[in-house]
Amino acid sequence: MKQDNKRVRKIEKKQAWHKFLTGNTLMAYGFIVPSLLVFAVFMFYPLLHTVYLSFFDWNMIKPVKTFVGSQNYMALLQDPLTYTVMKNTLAYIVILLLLNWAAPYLLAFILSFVIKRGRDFYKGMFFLPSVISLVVGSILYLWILNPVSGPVAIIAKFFGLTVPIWSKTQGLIIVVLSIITTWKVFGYNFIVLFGGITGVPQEVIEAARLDNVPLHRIFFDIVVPMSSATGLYVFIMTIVQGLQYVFTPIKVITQGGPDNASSNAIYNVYQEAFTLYHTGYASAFAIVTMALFVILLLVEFKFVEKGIHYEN
Amino acid sequence: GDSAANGKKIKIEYWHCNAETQGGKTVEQLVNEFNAQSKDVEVVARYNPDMYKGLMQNLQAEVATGKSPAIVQIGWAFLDYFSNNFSYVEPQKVIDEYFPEDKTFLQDNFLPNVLALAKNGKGSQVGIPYSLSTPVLYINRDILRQAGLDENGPKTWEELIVFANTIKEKTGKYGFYMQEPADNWAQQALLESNGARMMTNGKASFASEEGIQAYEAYAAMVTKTKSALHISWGEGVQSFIDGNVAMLYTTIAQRANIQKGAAFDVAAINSPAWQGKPKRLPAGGCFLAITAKTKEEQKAAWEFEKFLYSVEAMAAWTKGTGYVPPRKDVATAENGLKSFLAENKMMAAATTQMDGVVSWTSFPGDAGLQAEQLLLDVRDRILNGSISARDGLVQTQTKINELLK
Amino acid sequence: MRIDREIKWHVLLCCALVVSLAPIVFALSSSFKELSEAYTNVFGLIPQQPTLSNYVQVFSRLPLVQITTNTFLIAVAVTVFKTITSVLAAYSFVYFDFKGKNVLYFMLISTIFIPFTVTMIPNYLTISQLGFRNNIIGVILPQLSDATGIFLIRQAMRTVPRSLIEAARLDRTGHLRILGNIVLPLVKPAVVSSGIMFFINSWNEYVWPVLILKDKANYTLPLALQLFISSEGGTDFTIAMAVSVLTMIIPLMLYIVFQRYIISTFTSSGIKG
Amino acid sequence: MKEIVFENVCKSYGKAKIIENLNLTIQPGERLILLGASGCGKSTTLRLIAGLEEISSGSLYMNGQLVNDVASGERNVSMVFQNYALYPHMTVADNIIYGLKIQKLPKEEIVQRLKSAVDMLELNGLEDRKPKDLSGGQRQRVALARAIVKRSDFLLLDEPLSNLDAQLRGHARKELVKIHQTYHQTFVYVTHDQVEAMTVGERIAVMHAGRLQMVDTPYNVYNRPANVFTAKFIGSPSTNIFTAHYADRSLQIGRQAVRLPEFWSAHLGKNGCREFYLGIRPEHIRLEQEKPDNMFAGTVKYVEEYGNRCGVYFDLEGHEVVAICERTECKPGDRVCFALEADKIHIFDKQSTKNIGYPEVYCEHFYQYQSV
Amino acid sequence: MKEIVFENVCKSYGKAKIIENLNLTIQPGERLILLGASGCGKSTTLRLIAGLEEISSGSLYMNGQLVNDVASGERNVSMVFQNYALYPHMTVADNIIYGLKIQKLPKEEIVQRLKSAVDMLELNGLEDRKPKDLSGGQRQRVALARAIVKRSDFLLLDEPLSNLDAQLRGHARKELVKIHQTYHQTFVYVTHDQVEAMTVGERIAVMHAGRLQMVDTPYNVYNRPANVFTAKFIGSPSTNIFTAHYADRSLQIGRQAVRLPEFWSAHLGKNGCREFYLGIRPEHIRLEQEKPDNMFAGTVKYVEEYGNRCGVYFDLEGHEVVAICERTECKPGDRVCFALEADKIHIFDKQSTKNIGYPEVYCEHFYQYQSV
Ligand SMILES: Nc1ncnc2c1ncn2[C@@H]1O[C@H](COP(=O)(O)OP(=O)(O)OP(=O)(O)O)[C@@H](O)[C@H]1O
Ligand SMILES: Nc1ncnc2c1ncn2[C@@H]1O[C@H](COP(=O)(O)OP(=O)(O)OP(=O)(O)O)[C@@H](O)[C@H]1O
Ligand SMILES: O=P(O)(O)OC[C@H](O)CO
Ligand SMILES: [Mg+2]
Ligand SMILES: [Mg+2]
Repeated sequence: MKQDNKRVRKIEKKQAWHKFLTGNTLMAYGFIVPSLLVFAVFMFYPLLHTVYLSFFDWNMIKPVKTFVGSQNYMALLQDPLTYTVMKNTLAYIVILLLLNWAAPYLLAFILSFVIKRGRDFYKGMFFLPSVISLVVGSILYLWILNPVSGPVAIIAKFFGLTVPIWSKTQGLIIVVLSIITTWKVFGYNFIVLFGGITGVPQEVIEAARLDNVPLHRIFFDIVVPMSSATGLYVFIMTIVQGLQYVFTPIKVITQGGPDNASSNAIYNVYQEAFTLYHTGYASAFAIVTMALFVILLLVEFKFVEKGIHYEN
Repeated sequence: GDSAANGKKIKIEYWHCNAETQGGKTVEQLVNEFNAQSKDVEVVARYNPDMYKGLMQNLQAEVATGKSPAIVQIGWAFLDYFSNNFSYVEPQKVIDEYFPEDKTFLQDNFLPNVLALAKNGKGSQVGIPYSLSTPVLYINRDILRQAGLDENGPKTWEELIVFANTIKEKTGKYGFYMQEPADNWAQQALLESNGARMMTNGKASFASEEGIQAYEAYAAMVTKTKSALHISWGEGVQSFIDGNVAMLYTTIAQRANIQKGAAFDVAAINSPAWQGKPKRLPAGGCFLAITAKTKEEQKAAWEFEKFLYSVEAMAAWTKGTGYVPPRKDVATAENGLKSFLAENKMMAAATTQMDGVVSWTSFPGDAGLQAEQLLLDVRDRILNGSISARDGLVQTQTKINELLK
Repeated sequence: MRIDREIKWHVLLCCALVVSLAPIVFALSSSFKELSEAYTNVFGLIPQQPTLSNYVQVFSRLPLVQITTNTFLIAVAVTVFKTITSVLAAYSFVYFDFKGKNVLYFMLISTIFIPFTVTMIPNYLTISQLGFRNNIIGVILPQLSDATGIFLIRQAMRTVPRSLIEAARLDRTGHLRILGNIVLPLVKPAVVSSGIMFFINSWNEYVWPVLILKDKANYTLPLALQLFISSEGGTDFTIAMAVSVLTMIIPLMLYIVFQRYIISTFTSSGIKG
Repeated sequence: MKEIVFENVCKSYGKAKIIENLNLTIQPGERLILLGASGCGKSTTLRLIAGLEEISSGSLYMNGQLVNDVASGERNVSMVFQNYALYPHMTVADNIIYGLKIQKLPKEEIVQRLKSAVDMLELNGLEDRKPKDLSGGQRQRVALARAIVKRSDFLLLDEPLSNLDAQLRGHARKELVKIHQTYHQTFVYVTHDQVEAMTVGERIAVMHAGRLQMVDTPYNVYNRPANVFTAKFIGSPSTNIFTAHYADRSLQIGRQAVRLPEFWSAHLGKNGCREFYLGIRPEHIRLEQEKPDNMFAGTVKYVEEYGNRCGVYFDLEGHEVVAICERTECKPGDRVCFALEADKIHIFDKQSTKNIGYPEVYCEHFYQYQSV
Repeated sequence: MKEIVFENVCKSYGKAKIIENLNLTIQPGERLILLGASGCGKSTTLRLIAGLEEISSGSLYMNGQLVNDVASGERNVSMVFQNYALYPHMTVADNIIYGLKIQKLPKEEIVQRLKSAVDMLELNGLEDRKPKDLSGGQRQRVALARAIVKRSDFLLLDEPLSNLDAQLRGHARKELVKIHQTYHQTFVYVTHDQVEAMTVGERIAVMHAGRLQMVDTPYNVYNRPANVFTAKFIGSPSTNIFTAHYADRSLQIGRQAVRLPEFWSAHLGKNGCREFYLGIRPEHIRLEQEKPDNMFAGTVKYVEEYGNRCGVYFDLEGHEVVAICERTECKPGDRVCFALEADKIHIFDKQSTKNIGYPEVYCEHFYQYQSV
């Protein structure tokens, strides 16, 4: 009943804008066409191509593609590696969300509402590493974090600690690769979230301050909901782009090892396609990965969007 | 050909993966020299990052568009995959067809066992060996002395194990690191020198007793005595160079890098053998394959290859890269490497063990690359201690043989 | 004073800063060391024997000006195109109503999830057919299909207070002007951060140019960096650092030059006044 | 021209009906005041005129043309939004002239209009500030300035002066009337200030819960309220309303009775009223201390001081009644009396709460009584 | 307790001095009204008390404690923001009780306080709406409710009723006073509504351009304005101020002169006043049509109708003077006269514009005259 009411209200509210919105269908399409063109050629077409390839056994150069139906998909479902990779992927997602979404969100909050001095300085500085390529970052970190002789190991030794050989340690490797990725992504996410948070009117925060709302509640009860449009963006991008970004350190540092402990869905597609030349299988894997994400996106559209504070 | 008649040089592409730190400069220098002296051929060298694997990827994409370069460097591990999937011409065929004067060039200048390295399972001479490397043992003499060991290093694996353990005990530093890139090259040397064979009659056979024992000994250093380091290649080399690891088992191609970086008394010695057994050292590096399609290009390709395999060019190549020349005579010739080798003691470690060179196993068929990957995976598991060398090798061998069916 | 209450935050933030900036400093200082010093004097911020040889070597081996120009041209073209089209598309998705809008949006956004490896080979074929191999246009084109900007800018546009648009509508303001005069200034943080991301990503893009670019003269900086990284020959760390510093320097300089503008963009608080 | 006609206009948000069947003609060039309790639909009505909300049913004509489907921009309307809706990224000056720039007016014209608006609303010196650096009243004035400079045919003002001090408000009010006299725009003006309503308005429309209650001149709305709601709503303190009876030519409140003049008796008799609501404005109750005949008497409960006047609250037969006096010596507990002033009382039907009308003697004033 | 003391407080934004050297003691539990023109610094003053702005110099004490560096949350203050500052993503109910939840009050207590605030401000039925689905006045009431439920020691209200209709405003005003009488909070209340100032305020502080002009009881602020600004600012229409002369025991305006009572003559003589500003409130000018002696005379210019009263604007020796009458038959061009009521005139020094004070006879009223 209430739900119903809300929906009707929403529809009516929409109607109010209807004329303004629909008056210019031609313009509406006109605005989208440039994007659409490049997407059609460089995204949708290749995607369809990949879907097509996923039904074949092929290695990209053999003159004949062998049609194998859903065999690639079946194989993928039966391969224990698939589940390892998916588990790793999930682990990456969780860690990246913590480091690249939650943490910069907090920092953006601290810089906008908690401290008054030195904001611009911090903003500039925290952003810096994000201009640097991950290839460079990976090389650097491979040195810095070298558990035998890197600076970190030397410092640790000074305190009587030994650094585990992370590059060959299950679990830890995911954490370290995520940290390396974080080094690059953090600053950017931070700046985007900061942009979102600046949209929260100062007065509203002041109102909460007066109520002696503790900082963490201000953050969770007010700032996050009110900047949720941007928050959502960074959330999704952290998952999607994060996984693509981690690709670089994986490739430079571990090549998916040890024993696939650092491989994720994206790297595995690459590995299958360009190291093992299982083009069909890799395509199927890519499609499945994408499908999983799209389901995630659908869930988001269906459920999360309702909780987001939008004006339009 | 026609183009020559027109006064226009025919342009061919030479694909290599020699980074600046690994002979890139020499490639450029050789290509320039060749272009300067050739009347009708112009070579364009194209660098491909990420080694032979990266080159392979790019080649794959290139061929998919229907084009291909004229000459490519193919890593030994890709011998089988390349010959199965790409079209190439055997060099002798080009020679026979257009250059009768060079008919015996290959025979005359290459040892049969070296030439055989570039033969695939079906016996086709896919290309000509170009870069040849073998694994050698780099030692930090300072640490050896500190640990009271023979500063000339171990001769056998058994000795090496003792050395490593002693170093660990005496200095607290790691005794040994064996390279762990995304291939099993060094591990193959270890196993096969103990009498195991990676492959016998087209089937994986590394999990023989000899193979298992060798691997167990190696794994024990990592997991039991902790005298050997299990870490990625780059980190391992870094740790050797900055003096945290006493002995490094890796390719001779790293020589320049190590020599430049190491601030201690460094030496390279022959790869150790197992007590009383012959060494079998897989050849690293690459061969050159001709992928040119048209007659003109194939002809031009040979002209360039012939230049590359000249004594002077080979010598330059060794100087620039540390690879061992695959061709006869280069080491001893005055215009070859004579003086260079005399000065460069570290190089000797590789040149003096060429008799032990065998081909680097490349598993046949479409699943070959995956088989190699399985071996990598099990290496991590064994060295992590999560599986015994025996179980790991046996299981993996079974799996690979399934795949190869 | 109030600063006392802040001090613990400052300590925390500064620690975090040290950690995040250390690698950059490390890279910079290593690039002025000899290789052997890089190994032995890891901590020395200031090299004991400072040397320019790494840079000299890089410059003598590579047409760096050309390479930098290429990288810059590519990044600028990609940034400009993507920023403009993203803003337009986002505006259309928020402020217009048309058939298939949601489906279309969903389709575009879904592409964010496509692993780049999926599109690599087909795009390589397309680019070859178009004749843009070994050409920076070939590097640019596929990078243009990227929905992240549309996503971010649309999210931002959805938070622009409706009453402002209404006020503008009363003035008979056309869509282009509403976009330019009202919406754009208000979503500037999102647009600027998209632009920055476009630039940085394109600047550092590596996998694709490797496939497309063959001649050194056409190289981009990340490709040039690869020239000094080799697993087998070993990576010449100090030279790699010198190239790394060179690849960072332009984005860093651009950032420093525009920092004031960028930061102020993100400070124009009280959008909802 | 410049006329606005609502024909059976309804507006709902979901199930909630906000405007119910509105029929109203706003004359070209008139200044119409919209009055009504908070939340009754005033802003919504303005937004319908502006075309910012779509009409749920019915027709809206402007300039004689059906505008249900005409876009806001084409209605030639300017509006002061209740919450200002200033462009936060533009300076005060830019906010004000943005609409003019859109219209591509000549530079000098724009500068001149800006100057006159800034002067009129005392915004000098603030031209280069951003809205967030302004006080509440300053923001409101910018919003007003922005609407004024456009000189549109229709000017919709949603409580445009609510955050201004009395002086400035008085000043702005006068200026608005001046502007109107120059450009003869049609004003629709929402306010809660009675003085504003009376001084600016040529007619007043009183709304209640989405329904129009009365549309008439300020004089009539005040002196001849069409129903109890209007009577109570206009004026502060509010009109005293109490149940009264008519019997024996007398008006009875509780146990007290006061004789009515003949014409009232006749009028009530004619209308057959026996029990009804009686309305008397506080300012029409003249309190006296001693009680002659024919007066109601009550006991003072408390006195409110308004600065220049004061309100005496007293109990009359259980009803709390308030009277406004210039100055009083009353104290709580005092006894006070008042007579009925025959031309200052209002009788409302008990059922419909509508005004039953006045005896003919008073009808000369009551020229255009219009109940809706 | 609950006392607020400003000691030489200054506040500037950049170069602009907003508050200049404010010295003011707000008594514990008193209801102080802040009055002043738009942009004079009222909101800023509240924000200083709330700790939302940092004091540029000087000291602020609350509860006897120096609070310059005490965080807002620790000052036990609630505030109604001029622009409401509602949480847009929370429902009305959540907005109101959010602060209580933070205080971890028991559930029942919260529910009960919510209910009473909702009832008091007539927000029933809106509890589940989001702010953007409310009318302007409804939003304001939510903001008020949010501040009230907290029952803090200090309640700061920044024009809390400006968007409400007169009825609701009257009602809310009374409820606020009731709340105050129950909890004895210290109120600081910004309003532009004179009736509100007079009825809610126990004392009124008048500000002008960042400077305090006068702090006193409503009665004194109205009847004994400390300076010309206060006299003109309080009351609408504004106090008539014109230059007058004293000579021959008479008060002269232009060519007209009226004899003053003895005590005024003495007072003016004592103060050596010859030329000064004379202030008379419009409601203290009783117009008459015929001119006896000792009266000023002028010509009616126009008449403004305020519903229950009207303003007659007439020309007196070149000054525009306004008088408020209950009802008038005056037309423009009519001649009108008025006498000086000796206890209703104010004399201000020409230089300082300060009130020179009153003859002793009036001083009983004038118990706490305090000029700042
Ligand atoms: N951030 C700022 N920068 C500069 N000046 C400001 C800033 N904020 C406010 N002001 C100025 O300070 C003065 C006082 O503002 P304040 O909000 O206290 O006024 P106010 O008395 O509440 O007025 P109103 O009745 O209009 O709300 C105003 O003139 C305003 O323009
Ligand atoms: N989006 C909405 N959804 C549901 N109800 C709404 C919405 N917007 C407004 N209302 C309701 O419509 C009614 C009329 O609102 P409107 O803004 O027209 O009131 P108003 O007369 O201007 O009041 P005020 O004097 O308080 O500004 C209010 O009761 C309000 O709660
Ligand atoms: O000798 P290289 O350089 O071919 O290296 C052999 C390595 O094992 C290849 O990874
Ligand atoms: Mg409203
Ligand atoms: Mg204010």
